Amino acid sequence: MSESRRHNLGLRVEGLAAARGGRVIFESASFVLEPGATLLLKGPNGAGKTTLLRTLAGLAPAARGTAETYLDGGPRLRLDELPAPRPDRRAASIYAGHADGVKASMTGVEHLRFWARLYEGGADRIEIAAGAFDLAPFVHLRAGAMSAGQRRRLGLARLVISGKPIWLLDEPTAAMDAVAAARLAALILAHNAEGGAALVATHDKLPIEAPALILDARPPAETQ
Amino acid sequence: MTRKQQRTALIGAVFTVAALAVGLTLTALGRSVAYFYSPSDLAALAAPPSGTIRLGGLVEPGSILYTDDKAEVRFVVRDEIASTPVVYAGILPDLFSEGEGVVVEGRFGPDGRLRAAQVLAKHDENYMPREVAEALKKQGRWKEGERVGE
Amino acid sequence: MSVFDFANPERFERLARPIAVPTGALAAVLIGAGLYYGLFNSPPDYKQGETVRIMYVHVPAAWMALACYTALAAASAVGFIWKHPLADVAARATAPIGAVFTAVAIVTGSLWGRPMWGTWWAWDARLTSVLILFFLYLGYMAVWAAIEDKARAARLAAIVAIAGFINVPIIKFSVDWWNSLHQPASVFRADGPTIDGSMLAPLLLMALGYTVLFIALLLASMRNEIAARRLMRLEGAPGRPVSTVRKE
Amino acid sequence: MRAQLAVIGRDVSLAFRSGGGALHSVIFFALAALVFALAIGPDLALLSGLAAPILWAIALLSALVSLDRLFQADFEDGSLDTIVETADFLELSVLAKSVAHWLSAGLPVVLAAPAVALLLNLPAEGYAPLLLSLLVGTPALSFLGAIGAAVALGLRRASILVAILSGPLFAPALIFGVGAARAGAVDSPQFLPAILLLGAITLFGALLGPIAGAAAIRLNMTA
Repeated sequence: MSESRRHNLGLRVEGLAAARGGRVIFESASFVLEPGATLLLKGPNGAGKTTLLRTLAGLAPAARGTAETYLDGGPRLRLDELPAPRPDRRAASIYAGHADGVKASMTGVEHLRFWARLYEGGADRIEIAAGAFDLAPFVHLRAGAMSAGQRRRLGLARLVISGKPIWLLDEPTAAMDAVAAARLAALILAHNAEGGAALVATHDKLPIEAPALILDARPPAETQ
Repeated sequence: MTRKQQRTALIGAVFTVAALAVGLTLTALGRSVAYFYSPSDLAALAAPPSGTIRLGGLVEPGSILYTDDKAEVRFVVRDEIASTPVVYAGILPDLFSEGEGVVVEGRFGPDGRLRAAQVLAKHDENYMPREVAEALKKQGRWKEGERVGE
Repeated sequence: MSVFDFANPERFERLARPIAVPTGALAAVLIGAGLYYGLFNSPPDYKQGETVRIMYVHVPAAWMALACYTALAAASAVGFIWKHPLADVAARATAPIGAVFTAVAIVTGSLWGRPMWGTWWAWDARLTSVLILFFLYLGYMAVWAAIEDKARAARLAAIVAIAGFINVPIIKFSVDWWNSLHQPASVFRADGPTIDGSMLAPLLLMALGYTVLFIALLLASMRNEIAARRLMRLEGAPGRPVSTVRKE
Repeated sequence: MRAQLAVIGRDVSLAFRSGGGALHSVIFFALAALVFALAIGPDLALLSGLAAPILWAIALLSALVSLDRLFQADFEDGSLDTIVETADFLELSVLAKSVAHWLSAGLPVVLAAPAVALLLNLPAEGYAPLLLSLLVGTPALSFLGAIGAAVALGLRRASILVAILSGPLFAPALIFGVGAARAGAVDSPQFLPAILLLGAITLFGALLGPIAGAAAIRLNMTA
């Protein structure tokens, strides 16, 4: 285990199935997201990318199967014996979805401070986050006065503030220009270098080379 | 704190709040009086209450007096200790009679009489055919109004 | 698990089909007999006279109103905790039946209150708490109606039913605080019924009839619901996944 | 706990800035009083007798009108995800949201109540018991209202469903609130038991609301 790594937590998914509205979206999904690795999540609309990410984030229930975090090379600890915040899925991961998670009447600075308090002890990371997403030009504006791309960058700044090892990102490049997308790619790579892992649903807008997890929609003929 | 300790603390907090709620309820019940006034409740007050109140009790036998034009009826509602005079202009329910339970809603007039806006008869939980009631009366086992107005 | 497991409902259907019609017939016989004895072949009350006959319709309906809500909350708890689909179906089917019994209790109570108390309605403890019970039923049914995904609707409605059930004693207690115009219980009391045998018999007959009617309606409603879900399953084929997952 | 305090701080701060909910609740409260006063007409004595019950009823209604946004706003902009994933116990976060709702919709109404009571001709001796009963009882509305708000989360006709679900649960608080306000005004011995029971209802609501609300939110978070 390298000394320079901040994180060494991975995610092991076995036989995971999720259903929505009484319909099975996918089943027997098995893969490992290793510490320091990025996996791209690809597939057409409606294939279940969001469902998979939210299930992994602990925001939606799994129908079957398991998704467990593991400590790379470390001893296996019982979850209830670990100090809080506990390193199980929800505490170890951060999810950023289609919605930016920002309030129109709050300024960028207020958001960063709120997230620093919410994620407990991330106050020192506000500066780093603002730098990583180049928030300085608009950080004192209300979010309602920002452009869609600026709001998105502000929303994603909480990834850095949270200090969580596993990032679960759902179309993070939506509304972003090429410069911002390149910035995000660089940030993800830096996160990987620190031992952090990322699972990113994307439509090829993210300039990053990584193995892909593919969700294939079944052809209609096959669903019957 | 580990998660286990947090959970224990949380469960402790839940039980404390629940115990507090139960404690408040029991204290309140120990002090509570029925929520409509009985004649003795009213007698205990320094001055008759100003707003609309409800009064519950038995119609005192022999107290029902109609005015000459039958437009108004006066009667006295009483319990074991005190009595309250009532005046009412309106149609009385079928079950209204001497010795029976009533609930009167109204406000006190300047003469100290409760001016009823509504008179409701309260009937008891005894159901029996007429013959049975008469037989009971004959045998001296009749308990007139005993449970009424409790 | 949000996909319905149909093993149990199928066993239910095998059990329910043969008894559905006999239960309905038995309910009709019991209620018919209860009404005959209650309305034509029982004595008038010594004080209330003929009006007392409303009791035979009113009192058992009020009992059923409470019993149905208890059943609803119990089925909801089973459905919520053990995710038993049949319990969800039973809870959903119970609600409208309970609501109708509650409505019958309220309407007949109002008809009885007019001649006896002198008013159609009084904001008295018993009346108010039964009215609130009626609104609890309506709220439960509104949740089912509002949510498209029936698996989720079942669990959310269960939360509403259980929260309502925990609140029922509090609601009851709070309105009791107003004190009651309504007479105390006549049948279920520690010192024995205060109702004459000649009147108690038709009352209990009606109560039994209502209970059997409840069972008959419940079975019919549950069979309908299960059939509808099976149909939906055939059309929507939820058993097959939409996507497959592979790693490149 | 720090996460929950952060949520309370954010919600209250949002409610008190322009376009926030706090002012709306107070305006609705005053407007509802106006509606009652107009409907009752110029009989000041009648209005005076009804002032305490009217104030309680409109306090309940103004809590109700803001409840459907309790989780909905966070649900729509994605910040509910953030709140859920930082909560060790979602129940505590629902409790925090309820507390914030009371601070930003309940407390302003309680503070506005004396001014509105003046318009309704509440007798002088009625103010103290009315305010005390509102202070003790209105938190129960925010706690128990969280159940309906969580169940109706994400639905198009959420506000009416929240009202239907919350109405029966609010009944005890209303009964004891009005009871305490009226009994206190005439120095009746009923005042103390009524206010104690009101306190018990608020404490009970602080348990039931978060537990049931969190269960409903977990179900409704499924995308």
